[in-house]
Formats: sequence, structure tokens, C-alpha cells
Amino acid sequence: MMDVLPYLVAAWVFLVGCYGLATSRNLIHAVGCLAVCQAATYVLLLAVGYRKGGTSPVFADFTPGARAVVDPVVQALALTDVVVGATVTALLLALVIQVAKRHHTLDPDELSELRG
Amino acid sequence: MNRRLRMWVLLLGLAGTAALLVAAAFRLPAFGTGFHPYGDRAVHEALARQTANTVAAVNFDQRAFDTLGEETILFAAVLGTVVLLRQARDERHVEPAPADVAAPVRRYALVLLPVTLVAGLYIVAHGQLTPGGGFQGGVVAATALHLLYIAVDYRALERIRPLGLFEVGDAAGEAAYLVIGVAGLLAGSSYLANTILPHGTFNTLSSGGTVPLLNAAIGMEVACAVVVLLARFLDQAVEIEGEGANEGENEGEGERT
Amino acid sequence: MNHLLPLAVAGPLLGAALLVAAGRFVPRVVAEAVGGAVAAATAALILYLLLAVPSPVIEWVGGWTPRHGHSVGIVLHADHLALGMAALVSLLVLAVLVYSWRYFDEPPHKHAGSFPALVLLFQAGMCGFVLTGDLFNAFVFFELMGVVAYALTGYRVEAAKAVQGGLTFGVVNSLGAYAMLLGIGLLYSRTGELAMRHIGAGLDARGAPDALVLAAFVLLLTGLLVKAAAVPFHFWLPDAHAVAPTPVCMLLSGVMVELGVYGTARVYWTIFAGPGGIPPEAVTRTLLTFGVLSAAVGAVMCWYQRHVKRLLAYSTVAHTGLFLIGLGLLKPEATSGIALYVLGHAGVKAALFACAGILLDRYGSIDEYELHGRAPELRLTALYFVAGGLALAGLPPFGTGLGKAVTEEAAGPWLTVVFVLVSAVTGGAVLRVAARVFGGFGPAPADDAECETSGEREQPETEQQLTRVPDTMLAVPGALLAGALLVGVVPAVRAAVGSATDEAAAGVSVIPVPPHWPAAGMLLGVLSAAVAAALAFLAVRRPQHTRSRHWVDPLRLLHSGHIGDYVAWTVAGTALLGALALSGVL
Amino acid sequence: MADVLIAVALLLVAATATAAVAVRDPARQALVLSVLGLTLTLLFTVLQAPDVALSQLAVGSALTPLLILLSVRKARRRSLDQVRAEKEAEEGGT
Repeated sequence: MMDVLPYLVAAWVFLVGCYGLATSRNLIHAVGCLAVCQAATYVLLLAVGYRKGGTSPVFADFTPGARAVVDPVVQALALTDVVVGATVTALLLALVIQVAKRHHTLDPDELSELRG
Repeated sequence: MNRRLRMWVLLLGLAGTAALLVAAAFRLPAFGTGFHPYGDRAVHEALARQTANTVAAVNFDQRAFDTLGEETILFAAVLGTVVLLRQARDERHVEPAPADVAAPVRRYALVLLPVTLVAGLYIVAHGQLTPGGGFQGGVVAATALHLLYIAVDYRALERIRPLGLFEVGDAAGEAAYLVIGVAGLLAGSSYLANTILPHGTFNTLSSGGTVPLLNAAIGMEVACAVVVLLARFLDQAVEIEGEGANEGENEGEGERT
Repeated sequence: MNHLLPLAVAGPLLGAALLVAAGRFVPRVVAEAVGGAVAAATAALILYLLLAVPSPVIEWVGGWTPRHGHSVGIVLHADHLALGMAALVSLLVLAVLVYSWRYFDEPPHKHAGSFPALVLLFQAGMCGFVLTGDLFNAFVFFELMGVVAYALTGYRVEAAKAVQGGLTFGVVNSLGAYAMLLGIGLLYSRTGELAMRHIGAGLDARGAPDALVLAAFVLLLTGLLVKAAAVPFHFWLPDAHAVAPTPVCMLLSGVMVELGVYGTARVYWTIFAGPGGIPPEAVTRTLLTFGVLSAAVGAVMCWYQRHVKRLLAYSTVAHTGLFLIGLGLLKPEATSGIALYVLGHAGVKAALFACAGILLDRYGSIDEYELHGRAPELRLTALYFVAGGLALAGLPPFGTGLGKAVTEEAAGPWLTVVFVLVSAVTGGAVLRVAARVFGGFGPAPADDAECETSGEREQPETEQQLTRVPDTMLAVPGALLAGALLVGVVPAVRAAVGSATDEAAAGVSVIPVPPHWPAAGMLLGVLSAAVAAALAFLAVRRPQHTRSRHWVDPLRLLHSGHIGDYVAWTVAGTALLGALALSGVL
Repeated sequence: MADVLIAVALLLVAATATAAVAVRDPARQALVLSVLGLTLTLLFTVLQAPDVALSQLAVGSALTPLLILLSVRKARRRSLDQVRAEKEAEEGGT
């Protein structure tokens, strides 16, 4: 079970985020759900890079070669991903604030100016 | 589209996607057993260049171009937020009222402020050695300033937060990263090459060639960017009022000092 | 190898940083001039690399040239196709900066440089995306284009529709990007590499594809097709393009959406085309299905619009569908054809948006019904609009006509019918607008705003409603249309595009002769232009009367502007992709 | 032992992610997202990724929830303004 559990958790988090996004009744909540979707990508990346018995790839406290380390590349990718996620969230929230101002609602059901 | 139809489309889609992801999960290498040719090479090259924190080596040396893109996304998002949350013509500024802060809270926050600031700078400076680096340190340092909001009030925060300067700092951090990249090019190697400085001694503060420099550039950009970002959101939440509270039409042109 | 290549990305970024830092001190004219100069310099660099350096230009950023065939760095793989796209991006950015010269009302207080800075960031993101040969790096630039595009779409914060469109765009595209990243994670787990070529080699080394390869393919394509606005991932596009500032629309429709198609092509050719990837039959079935669906939905929705920018947006959906069909055929001739088509379309569509912008800023409306007969004095704009409509319909000798003809020749009779019909309907819709707005032909249509977005009472984007159209705004669409014409008539362009696509798709199959004007294709081009004109004529003569029910109403109701709906369709689209490609791995 | 820790952290992540979606009030969701940030930090730590854990701590459990709370506050203020504006807007027609 442990062999696939991390991957299944990543899949679950992504899907549950999508579900929340599609059924959300509040745009701020929707942006939060998008952040949940993104959490799935961190989990997947780091799970892929993990190595049983490996330590973190930082050699400040032990000599190189002494122990196996986990994959530093996925960690770098996840780091980038965290930053990207935070900035996208910020930008979307800025747009949400403007939507709230201009439409006087945050309920997607009431935003019906763009259709057809 | 009515709610029921949306639900059907969604559930159908989720079921299909779930089947796909689960099938893939069982074909992935068992957790903790994958093989990592790139990762192994990255560790090897990081050590060859005297960078103890291999994640920093990947971020600021081997895949420095990714980090350039990442910082640019941050830069763009902050610029976008500044543009999107600008004071519209039908809005005006109101001065927030000074707030009373309980004495213990004030003391706690004021003690924490310098500690957090120093912690942030420490995290930036040791990026190539220990976990952390420009990004994490920058965020911590930027958060430190906002303890002032908790400790005193919004106006105190505004006094020590010359926004214009932080916006320039944000751009300067981005520019510094780009210019360090060009330096590699001018030195006869290629863009963002980590060959213009000696790589130093393993596990010391000056090791890693340009890694600490890029780290510092990022630290500066991130700290400034987060301050600007939070300032825009705070402005909206605390200061800017819409036409609803605005009695006269032309009060909206309120200039900020 | 050429060390200057990364500057195609770094140059505009440096310009943007400069504009933000100095934007508060310099007057607007200086900021806009600096923006234009940086964009022009980047375009010059890219053209130099395209024309003077032998292809492909490969550069390992940071000097991480591979040792023993392996590297830890990021590779920029700039073959002529990539450089050609980058050149198209840069030239269009330049055109947009000229068009928007002193365009906006007023820049945000103390931030005179923010619009040109955002456009330069957009340019850097798009150039980075086309040039990179590293999958994760492609994701980073994909996100960069996205972030900038959301901000630009919502740029006019006082317009209620603009911020809503920007938000929808942002949410759907971000979701696509995260799906793409999951796909990258899956591929990394299988191959342990990030350079696209090495991933492809890694997959091939493992033999036949399995569920993991399928899932990775589907997730990557989800992200890219969201960007390419293929049905059913397309809902964000009309919402965003109808409301974004006109200069931004020119970039979004002219080239950003096409980069989704480009990314799909690149990912397929480099990663999934080998024996370890997805078999060609499955890819063809998938792309043709999505292509035909997009072309049909786009064309129908385009015809039934009265909001001119939204109409143009749907025509982009339709044409992107045609591009996907051409790509999905996996034939070198078809690939060359759509490359030409993309080039011509970029010029024509950007010019049409530019004309729509002129209408909006001159009359404060972008609604076909409201503008009926109001713009007879804009002769040159009318000329551009008609030329654009005919070019969209595929009239020779425009580049769009050439691309369409070349692709049709490879596509076989049934798909040719799709090409002719779709281009005729979209071109006809544009001609109909031209006839009503500039010519004032036909009776004024009755107003039935039951389930549609009208374009009445829009705020002009310029300082005041224009009384005279500035020369820059008139020169740009002219130049763009001339560019689209050159693609069709200059044989050297044809030959260059042909060899560039052959080189890029070399894995798929080998070939032959440079594309030429096929006789049958020319006739079909004339035919679709004639059908377009006839459709426009009939529509103007017999305006749609107010009807309570109409056969397209259900389709129109799907375009509800509701984020939840769009996300549901995106997830469903992912499942559909999986279902279509499934047989490839069984 | 490591496996047990990882499994626990994973399940915590899955549970908080579900909760973050299920909590429909955005202000409360911000708090749940903050907890999600913490559980992710825990997970990244046991997965031997201290760098990512540190970023996640700074961003996921502090910055993002804070931005969400500020947006909520702004939106709420809007709706209060709105009540007052409603009457005036009637004749003005915004």
C-alpha cells in the first residue's frame, strides 16, 4: 500500500480541489480550491523524488557520499512551484477584489454578464 | 447551464480523470524506489562546485534559468497586482483610525520584529549551505515589517514602508539577477554561467560562486515584492473606499502622500 | 551553439525591470518609447538568429554543455520553427506597442511604464516558451505568459466585464497549468529527466507505452489545449478576449492561443512520437476529434455574435480547431500548411482586432446592431475589415489562403469540407459586420438580447472618445494585413516555413517539396470567400428576427460565464482526451 | 518508522485538503488552508525536503491565508458600503 499511497493522495487532492472549484459558491473560496489543486503537484513531485533511507540533499552536516540523498531536482522544481502558486493566488485574489467591487457579488451564479 | 447538468459533466469528468490517475499511480515506480539519473548528476555537479546545499545549486546554478522565470512570475504578479488594485477613479482614500493595541501584544511584536528580520537575512545569506535561501528569507524578512502593523497600527507601518522604494527594490532585484546572468555571458562563457567567481571552499559562506549573489538578488526581490503585494491588499482592505461610501463624485482623485 | 540566444528572453525582462524601476520618474512618452525599443531590439536579435545562424541553435544556459551525452542544465533548442514563432511573437508585440502608443486613458498613478512593462514580460514569456527544450522550463514560461495575460486582461479595472473575464481566464488556465505539471511529474518519475529529448529517449528505451505514459500525455495536453482553447477547454477565451484591452486581444488571439498548438506539436514530436510514446493513430484520432469539435463550435458561435470582439474571439476558436486538425493529420505537408496558416492568421486576426478597437474608441460601442450604419466615414478601416474578412475566409493570395490550401491538399475530401465551411462562416461573419457597420446595408436588426453578450455602452479604452483616428492605429492593421499578404505571395517565406516544419517534425516522417499554391486549393479559397460574401449578403438582407427559440440556443447557453461550468468542462475534457487516446496503450 | 510518519502526514494532507474544499466560508477556509500548509510542511520535512518545507511554511501557512483574509475583509466592507449606496444608486443608475 505504501508503494502507491503518496501518488493516490496526490490524485485525491487534485480531484477534490477540482470538485471544490466547480461547485464553489464564492470566488474567494474558488481561489482557495485552486491552491488545493496545486498542493497535489507538490505532493506528487516530492513523492517521485523520495528515496527510501535517503536524507535531505544538504551536505552542511555530513560528508558527501556518506549516505544516500533524495533527489534534489524535484525539490528545486517544487520550490519553484510553491512560489508560482503563491503569486498566481495573489493575482487571482486581486482580480476577485475587483470583481467584488464591480459586480457587488462573489457568487458565480450571479455573474451572468458574459454569456452566449 | 443548470446545476444538475454541471454536476453530471463534472462527475463524469472526475470519474474519467480519477481512473486515469489511479491507473498511472500503479505504474509509477514504487514509492521510494525510483531511479534518478538527473538527481544523481545534480548532486555530483553541486559538490564539484562547492555548494553544500544541492537544492540551492540546482535552483541558482544548474537550473538558474528556471529560477529566473520563477522570479519573473513573482515580479509580473506584483506588477499586475499593483495595476489591478490601483485606486480607481470612483474610489477614495480614507485614513484608518489609530488603533489601541494591548501592551503585551505590542511588546511581543516589537521584540519579535528585529529577531524575525535578522532570521530572514540569515536564511538568505546561508542559502547555499543550509536549507533556505533568497525566497524563504525574503518572505520572512518582509513578514517582519508587518509585525509593526500588529504592534502599533497601520500608520506606523506606512511610515517605515516607503512603497516607491520597495517597488524600485523589487525591480532592482530582478534586474540584478539578469545582470549577473549577462556577466557570465560577457566573461566569455554563457548566460547565467557560474564561472565568473571562484567556487570557494566547501561549506563556507563564500562558497558556490555566483550562487550567493543570485540568492541575494532573489532575497531582495522577494522581500520587496511581498511588501508591495501585502501593501496593495492592505490598502484595499483598510484604506480604499468605493463609491458607496463616497458622497461627492470628484473626491475620488485623492492623492496619496 | 550561440550564447546570445538566452538574451531573447533576458532582454525584454531587463527592459521590463527598467520600466518598473524608472517608470515613476519618466514621462509616459519615454516609457512607451523604451518599451518599443526593447521589443524591436529583441525582434532584431531573433531575426538575426533566424536568418544568419544555421539551424538549430542549441544553447545550454549557464554553460552546462553535456558531457557524455548528459547535462544538468536547461537547454534552449531553437530550430527555425521555434525562432520563427519567436520572431512572430516579437513582431506582433512591436506592432501592439505601436498601436497602443498613447492609447490608454491614463497609466496607473506613478506607474507610467506598467503597460509596456507587462507587454515586454509577455513577450519574454512567449519567447521562452517557444525556445526552451526543457519540459519544466516550458511550464515556468507557460505560467509566466499566463500570469501576465490575466493581469493584462483585467487591466481596465473599472470595467466590470474585464475583471470577470480576467478571473475566468486565470482560474481555468491555472488549472490547466497544474494538470500539465502533474504530467511533468509523471514523466520525471518514469525517465528521471527533464530535457524533452531525453524524456522521449527514456520512454522509447522502456518499450511500449502504458497507463503512465497515457496519463502524462493527457495531462500535458490538457494544459496545452486549455491554452489553445480547444473545445471543451475553450470557454475562457471569448470571455477574456471580448473584454481585454484591444492591444492585448491582438496578442492573445494572434499568437498566444496558437502557442498552445505549437506546444502540443512540440511535446508530441519530441516526447511522444517514438515507440515508447503514443501511437500515431491514437494521436490523430484525438487531435482530429478536438479539432473538428472546436472548428464547428467556434464557427457556429462566431456567426451568432453581435459583440464584435467576441465574434472575433470565437473565430479564433474555430481557426485553432483547423490548426489542430492540420497538426493531427501528422503529415509533413499538413504541418507546413498550418504553420503558414498560423502566420497568416496572426496578421489577419490582429488587424481585425485593431479595427474593432478603432470602432470601440471612436463610437464607444462594439455592438454590431448598435453600430449599424454609423461608421461610413472610416473608409480605410472599412477596407481593412473587408480585406480581413476575405482573408479569414481563405481568399488567395493571403497567407491564410495559402495555409488553408496546402493543408486541405493533405487532408482529404471530408476534412476539406470542414475547412471550407469553417473559414467561410467565420469570414462571412466578419463581412456581415463590415457591411452593416461601415456600409449601413440592410435594415437595422431587431434587438433581442435574450441570451447573449451585447457590446453596447462600452467604455472607450482611450482617453476620450476619439474624434479622429490616430495614424498609428491605422498604420498597424495595414502593416499586419500586408504581412499576411506577403506570407502568401513571397515564395521564399513558403520555402522557409516548409523546411522549418520538416526539420522540427523530423521524427514523424521525411519529405520533400516546399509548399506551393495548389490549383484546387486556390479555387477552394475563392469558393469559400464567395460563400462568405454570400452568407454575409443573405444575413444583411434578411436580419434574424426576434425568435423565441433557435436551434443554437442550447449551445449558447453552455457559454454561461460561470466559472464552475468551465471547470467542469475542463475536467470532462481531460477525461475525453483520456478516452480518445486510450486505445493507443491497450 | 519513516514509512509510518510519511503515511500519517499523507493522510493528514488528504484530510485537510478535503476539509479546505468542504468549508464553504472563505474566512474559515483561509484557516483550514493554513492548517493544510502546516501539514504539507510536515510532509515535506519527513520527505527530507527542508527547503520546500520552509517555503511552504512561509507561503502556504502564512502568506496565502493572509491574502485570502484581506480579500474577504475587503469584500465584506464592500457589501456594507453597498447597503448604504443602494439607495443613492437608484436614481443615479451606475
